[in-house]
Amino acid sequence: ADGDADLLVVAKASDPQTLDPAQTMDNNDWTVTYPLYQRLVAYDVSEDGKGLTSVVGELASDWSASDDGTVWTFDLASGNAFSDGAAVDAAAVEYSFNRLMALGRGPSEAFPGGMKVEATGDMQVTFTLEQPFAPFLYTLANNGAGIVNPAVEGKGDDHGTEWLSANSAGSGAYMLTGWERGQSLVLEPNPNYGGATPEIEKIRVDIIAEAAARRLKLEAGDVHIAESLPVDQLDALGSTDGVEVQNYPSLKVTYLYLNNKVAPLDNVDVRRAISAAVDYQGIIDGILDGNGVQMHGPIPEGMWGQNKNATQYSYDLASAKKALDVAGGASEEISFLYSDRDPLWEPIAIATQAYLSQLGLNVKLEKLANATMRERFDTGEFGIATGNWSPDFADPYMFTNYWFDSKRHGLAGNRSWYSNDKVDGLLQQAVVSSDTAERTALYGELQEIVTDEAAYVYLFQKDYRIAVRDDVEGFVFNPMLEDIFNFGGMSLSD
Amino acid sequence: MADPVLKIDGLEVLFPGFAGDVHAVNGVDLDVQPGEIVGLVGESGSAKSVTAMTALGLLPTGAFRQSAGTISILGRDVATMSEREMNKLRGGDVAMIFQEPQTALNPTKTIGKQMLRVIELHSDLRGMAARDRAIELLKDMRINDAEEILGRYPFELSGGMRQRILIGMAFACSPKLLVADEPTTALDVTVQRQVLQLLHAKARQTGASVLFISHDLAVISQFCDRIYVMYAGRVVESGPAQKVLGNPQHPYTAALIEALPEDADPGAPLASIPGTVPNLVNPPKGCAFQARCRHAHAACDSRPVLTDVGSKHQAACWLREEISA
Amino acid sequence: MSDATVSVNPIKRALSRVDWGYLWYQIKKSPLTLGGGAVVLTVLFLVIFAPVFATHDPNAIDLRARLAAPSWDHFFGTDEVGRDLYSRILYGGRQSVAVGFFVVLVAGFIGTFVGAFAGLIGRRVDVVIMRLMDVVLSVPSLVLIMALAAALGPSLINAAIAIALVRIPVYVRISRGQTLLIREMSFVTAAETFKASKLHILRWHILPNILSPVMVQATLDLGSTILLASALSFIGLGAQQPTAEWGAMVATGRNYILDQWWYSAFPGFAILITATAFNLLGDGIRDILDPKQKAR
Amino acid sequence: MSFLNVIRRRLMFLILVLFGVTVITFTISNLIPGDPARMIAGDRATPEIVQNIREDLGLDKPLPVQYLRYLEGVVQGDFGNSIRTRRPVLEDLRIFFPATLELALTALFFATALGIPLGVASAVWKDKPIDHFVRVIAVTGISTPAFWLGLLVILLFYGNLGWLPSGGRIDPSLEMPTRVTGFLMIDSLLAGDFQAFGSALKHILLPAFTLGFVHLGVVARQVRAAMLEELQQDYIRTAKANGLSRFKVVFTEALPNAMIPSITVLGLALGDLLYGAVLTETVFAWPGMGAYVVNSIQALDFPAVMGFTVVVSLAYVLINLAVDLIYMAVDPRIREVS
Amino acid sequence: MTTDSVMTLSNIHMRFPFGEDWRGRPRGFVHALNGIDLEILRGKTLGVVGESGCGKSTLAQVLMGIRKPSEGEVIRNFGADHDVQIVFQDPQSSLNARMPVWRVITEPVFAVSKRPKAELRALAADLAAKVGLRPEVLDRYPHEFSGGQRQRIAIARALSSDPDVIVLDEPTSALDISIQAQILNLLKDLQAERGLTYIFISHDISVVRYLCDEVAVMYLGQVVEHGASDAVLAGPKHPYTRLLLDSIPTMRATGGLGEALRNTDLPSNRNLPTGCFFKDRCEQAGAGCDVRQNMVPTEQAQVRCCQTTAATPQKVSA
Ligand SMILES: Nc1ncnc2c1ncn2[C@@H]1O[C@H](COP(=O)(O)OP(=O)(O)OP(=O)(O)O)[C@@H](O)[C@H]1O
Ligand SMILES: Nc1ncnc2c1ncn2[C@@H]1O[C@H](COP(=O)(O)OP(=O)(O)OP(=O)(O)O)[C@@H](O)[C@H]1O
Ligand SMILES: [Mg+2]
Ligand SMILES: [Mg+2]
Repeated sequence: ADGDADLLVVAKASDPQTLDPAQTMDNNDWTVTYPLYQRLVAYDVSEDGKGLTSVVGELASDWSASDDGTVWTFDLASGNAFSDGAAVDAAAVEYSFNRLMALGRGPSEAFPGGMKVEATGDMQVTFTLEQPFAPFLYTLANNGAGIVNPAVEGKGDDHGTEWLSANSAGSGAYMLTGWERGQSLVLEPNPNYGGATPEIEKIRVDIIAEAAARRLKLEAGDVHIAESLPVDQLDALGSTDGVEVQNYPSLKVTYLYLNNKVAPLDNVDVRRAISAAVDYQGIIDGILDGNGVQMHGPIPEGMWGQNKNATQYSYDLASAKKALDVAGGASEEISFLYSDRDPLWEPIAIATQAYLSQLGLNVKLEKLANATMRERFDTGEFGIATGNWSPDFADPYMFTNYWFDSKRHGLAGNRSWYSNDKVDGLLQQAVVSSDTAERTALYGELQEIVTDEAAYVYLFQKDYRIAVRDDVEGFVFNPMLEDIFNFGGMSLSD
Repeated sequence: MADPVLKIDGLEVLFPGFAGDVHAVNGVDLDVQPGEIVGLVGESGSAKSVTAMTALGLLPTGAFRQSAGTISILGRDVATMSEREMNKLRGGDVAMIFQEPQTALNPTKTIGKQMLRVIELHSDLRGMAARDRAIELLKDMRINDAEEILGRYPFELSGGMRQRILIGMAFACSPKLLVADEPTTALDVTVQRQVLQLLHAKARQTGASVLFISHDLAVISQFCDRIYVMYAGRVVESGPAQKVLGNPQHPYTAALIEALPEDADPGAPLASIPGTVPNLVNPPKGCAFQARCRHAHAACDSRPVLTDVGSKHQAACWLREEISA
Repeated sequence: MSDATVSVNPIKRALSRVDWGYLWYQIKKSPLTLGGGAVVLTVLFLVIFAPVFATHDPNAIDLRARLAAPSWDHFFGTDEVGRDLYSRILYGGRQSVAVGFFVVLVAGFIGTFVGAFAGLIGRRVDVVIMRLMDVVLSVPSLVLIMALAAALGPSLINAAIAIALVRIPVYVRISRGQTLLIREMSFVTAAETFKASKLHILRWHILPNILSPVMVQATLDLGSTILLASALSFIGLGAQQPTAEWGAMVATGRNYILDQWWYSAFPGFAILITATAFNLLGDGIRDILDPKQKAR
Repeated sequence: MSFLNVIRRRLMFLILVLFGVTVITFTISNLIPGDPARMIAGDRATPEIVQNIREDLGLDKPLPVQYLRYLEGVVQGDFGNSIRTRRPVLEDLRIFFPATLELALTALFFATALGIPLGVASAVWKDKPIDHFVRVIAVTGISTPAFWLGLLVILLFYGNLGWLPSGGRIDPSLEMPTRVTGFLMIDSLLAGDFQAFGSALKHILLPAFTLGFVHLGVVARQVRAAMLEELQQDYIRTAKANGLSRFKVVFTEALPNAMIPSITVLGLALGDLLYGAVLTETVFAWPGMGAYVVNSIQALDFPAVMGFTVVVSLAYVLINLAVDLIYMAVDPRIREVS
Repeated sequence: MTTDSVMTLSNIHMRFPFGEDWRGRPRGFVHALNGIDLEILRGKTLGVVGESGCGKSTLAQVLMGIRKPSEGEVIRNFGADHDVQIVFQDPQSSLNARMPVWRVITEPVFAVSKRPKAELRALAADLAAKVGLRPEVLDRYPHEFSGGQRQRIAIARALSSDPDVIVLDEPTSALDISIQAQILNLLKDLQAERGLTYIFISHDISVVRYLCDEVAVMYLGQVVEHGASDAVLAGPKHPYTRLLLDSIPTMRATGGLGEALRNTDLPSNRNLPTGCFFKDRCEQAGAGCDVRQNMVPTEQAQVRCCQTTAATPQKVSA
């Protein structure tokens, strides 16, 4: 062990890319950025320390929305300050959102186009939307909504992007004090932080590429939290002294994209055949060691709006063959993309290939660099591909509007290149409605359509499992915040 | 009479090879007396070099096998000497120079460095004294700007110059025996003459014995007191140079001399020796020259030994035996 | 220059044409070459007859028998989807060996011709070709290969093409160097006096005489190509699943190295042994053929 | 040829290489299916966002224009911004290059310190057991998959024995010494921080061994071949005939001359080590250029890959220049003739 | 005497660039041939002697037509279908080890035109018999032969295209005396049989004396003495020819080696000496030697030395 009780060490597989909240779209970066910044609202924590899907004010003390849901007014709490001592005021919020939208990078996409942000007082900000946007409040809790110190504007003529990519300018509990690239990052408490003073005096994020090495370091007590360990390592770790493998129900799903635009997958019966040819339980038992459940349609368990009546496929070779016969067979070679981003993908790919070969389908596996794979999603040059999805905010919107909207083909979310006018209509209706019951009904209908049309293969929903030293206390997992730690609320027992 | 500076008795050397062992030396007896200049002549491959190199222990270890014979230098049996003693001997009492002056010097060291190394290794001279000695040696070799030459690298000098330097080095420690293996073969005639002359004069002047290897009968005849004629790893004739070359007693020696174009009549064909030298993997049982010999007869199937055919003149041929018998 | 000298001169013997008896004699003298050759033959044998020696279908998955330890059922254990590692290693050798031969043949052929051409024509052509090769050589080869493989799309054949492209300059250099040497030999001068065309000289004099050094390089390259191909597979730019390939197996196996050491150990050993064997053999042949290392 | 001529020649070549390398890498980068704008935009970004970025970066311009713009930048020392880290590529390389160089040099030191004696012994006792031993070691060296050897030594020295760390350059809990040379072992000594030095040394041992082991074989083979070549030269016979002991013949005559052709190989080895580090660095989490470029390739970060390639190619040419100059310094034959 | 000449060389110069500056331009020139005038007589043997590096082989290349002289003219007085062939000094490297003997021998024929194999083999067998090789050797490879046999193969090859002129560049200097005699006899026989013209390059004067009708003595790229061989070798006029003859060791010599030579170094052919090329080594150098020398006919030979021919020296031009 390190002997330094006030130091918490997190082991990650790879270095963050950029620390600018207006730039990064990667959970791997968010581990570091999220605690550096504050947002208007934050996810709530239950009495017994569980992460909730509802939000409470963080910078905002209070807010209200117009009846039609297009004008949102936030009052800022006083006493929050950036690490350089400057107070967090309405101007800072206005600056941050304008900067986000002006840069126009990935994170800006979470907010509806045409959104206007204005400081309507020293401590009051008003958001004006062109049309209602149901999940709006929740989007404000996501990483991209972090409030940035307007002082960064002076750090270069690029809205301080280059500077911010390697430095922090937030009002979060911690600030970045060191970054040895490829080795480690150091976070230390923000002396001007408005909330309760964090207990941990120093947080070090060590970059350790090799999973085996991360595990050994954790076992040796050199790190407290080891991220992204493969299932097999976690199982082995469970019995190690001083290490605890924590399980949290999560909203992270793993599914297969079936390219609805490409033969033979453009035939709905082929897709149905495929959906019935996958041995879901076999994958969960074999590859996940039982740590997961089969999905029931696109919306995961634990998120409101799931329709239990929608079709759930199960491994049934006979009906799969029947469906394929209906389709008239399929002779084309089907490409199957995956990358090493998730170690589970390869076994899934191999297993799926084997399952589909029982149907006589000819699947060609292509393991790509993650970036290349995403490129192919975007251009639609693929047959099947693996994917993981976790929601950035707590709304079924994350699983429906992204996945099925024909305007979001490709990387934007609809990676099956699925198009259905009826579904588009349902999606549009659901997004502008602020009535949860109505939305549930709309989404329910949608789920029946898309599962029947087998747009994706809904594999499984997997628990979030993390290995930590047993002296780490106060960790709250929030399913919207995968790979993100609430360092400010955590502590180390003696 | 003093001990011979070099005495070789019944030497046999073979090289293991693919097709079988190459019997390079097949029983050579040879001696060099103090102050004497002895020539070793024969066709290529007749084992002139191997004989000399074996005597000085310069053949690469492992590549060859000495299957018989003794070698003694200055009265001491080489086989009983340690490597240290051999090293002391080489470059001191015994020196050797080789055929290719182009490559015989270390290409990356100056002449001075290489000369001083030998002088300091085998004498008490150091520093300036050693340098003076080097300059003196070079001057003896008719190298005028000796001081400047010491700072030069071998590649900057001509072949003749290099060979003279090597001779100078060989005489650095007043050797009692100098083995010169075709020292002028690679040189032009004018240079050859200069080098031979200097070598001859220096040997006479210091009283060193010389074992002079060449395949050029003319050079041998002018340079040596006594010669050995070799053929296929054996000595076939030996004796005073004038006697052997003027009155050869072995058909091989005779045929060699006749084959020289020097005195030939341009109108008539040259007297050539038919055939080629025997394969040394299976050296002939009897006389090695048998197959090419005009006079070959039944007796040649057994091996002739060197026998006296005149005073100090020996030949290994059954013909002489018959004549004398 | 007598018969006696001729019959034992190893260089000329070996250079003349393949003299199997002589080659065998030299190889026998060197236990390492012999050992390398024996292993190479064994590997080739095992790999060619993989279906005979394999105990399982190399691609048959069994999710319920994942990561099994070596046993009588699975000599080298199973992988993360329950495939038999022993059978996969046998089949995997086919990829490695095939890539090796492919690269060496392609790069060898192209490189030899280009080099001989450059050396023979000389002047501008030579300068241009050689400068181009120098530039290619000064680009970090692994990066070039990785980039090429990425551009062509990850697959073993693309990796092999990329490696071959990068190896061409090596052969160009060798064959050009050798051509320059041969061009100076008087039999080429003689051919020039016969008014022989460049093509004639290339066909009859240059190519036959540059073959030995090229062959030596090729044997050595087999070893390094196998290594390189597996390195590419290791970083995911080589063979694609479910095809068995050694480098890819080590790559996946590294995730399990702590608990299932055999997963990466066996394919790693396979690479090591095969590459070593090819290198030993190549080394030995070079020692025999290299005119510089005269037998003394 | 004079020193000046060699330098001039190499510098001209440098320009050629710069041009060639940028053309090659630029072409390949554009062959790779991958849209930098898309990479920057990140997941879930809409096509409009992507298009914005494309225009911002001039990626909508024709390729030759893009190339010229790139070349113009390179000449001014601007390699563009990395897509992945959003920082100037040169800045990134400035951080990672010293780490790689430190590793490469340490590996080279290891390879030569062992390889030269082994090569000499092998040549002197050719065909003896020691020769066989060295040849096996050498051949095993060049035949070992470095990525695999790396895993094995980590497993042994870190996993089982716990003697050495598994990756990184220094214990992260230690204060990094002030950056002077970028070489941790030197910087820590300069700072008088022996704890940091010890830690840096411990960290570099395994990767340097793994990387060096391959080149140990290369060096030993080269030295062996060169020694055999020299030992059969006529001047060696002269030296023996002059009474030099075997030891002196080997070490003062043959070895210095054998090292001359070996310099080329050492130069090449250093070049190879620089980019051969790619695999080793990924295995050992060594924060150097190798890991950087692998990540960049995976992320289709073309500016970074091209920057790396250009820098390493230049290093390669400069190393060759150094080799040429060393050649001229140690081999008198080259200075005048040729 | 009017014998017809097969080739005439007039004022042949040959320069080779050496060294390169950084722009790739030569740093200077090696002056290998510096004004050669020669007439080669049909059916005769011209011996060319001189020390190493004096340009003998370069001259041979010019005669063969494989090098164009930098200056001067070569006139060939024979049909285009006849040519000049060459036999090299080193029988090792002059035969391609990868061709069987029958191919080697017939290369001059099939290199220029396609012929049926059978015809080539027949030709090879015929030629092999001519040079005294047994027919069964035709399928063997050159390395299986001794030096003398290889030189026979080389001669057979030179004969295969039925040349008028054969250049022999030191054909016997790598051979032992016993073999040399065989080859010299063969050459003589072939000449008698076919009326060949030989240009015999050598530095062995006794061989030249034996074989050649005429001799040209070369020094630093020039012919310094040229005439009937018996005359020149019996009564050399040029001091260099004399020096050469004096230096040759002979078995007939009495009185050992004599006095050592003063200066044996050749002047550099990169920067040619001003005046007489032989001046620095000449025992009799005197007034008049500071200028270039001309070839001047004497009774028996042409000589390039003002001291012995009493010719008016030429003005130095450059
Ligand atoms: N290292 C060796 N390995 C095998 N055979 C050898 C070796 N050295 C010499 N021989 C053989 O020994 C025989 C005698 O060779 P040696 O060099 O003594 O002849 P030589 O009379 O000096 O000839 P030359 O006039 O060519 O120098 C030859 O047949 C040669 O092939
Ligand atoms: N291709 C070439 N390039 C540069 N210099 C050359 C070339 N060929 C010959 N020389 C030079 O021309 C001069 C004459 O060479 P040549 O080969 O004709 O001499 P040689 O009389 O045949 O000598 P040897 O008796 O050694 O064969 C030499 O100084 C040589 O270095
Ligand atoms: Mg010899
Ligand atoms: Mg010549």
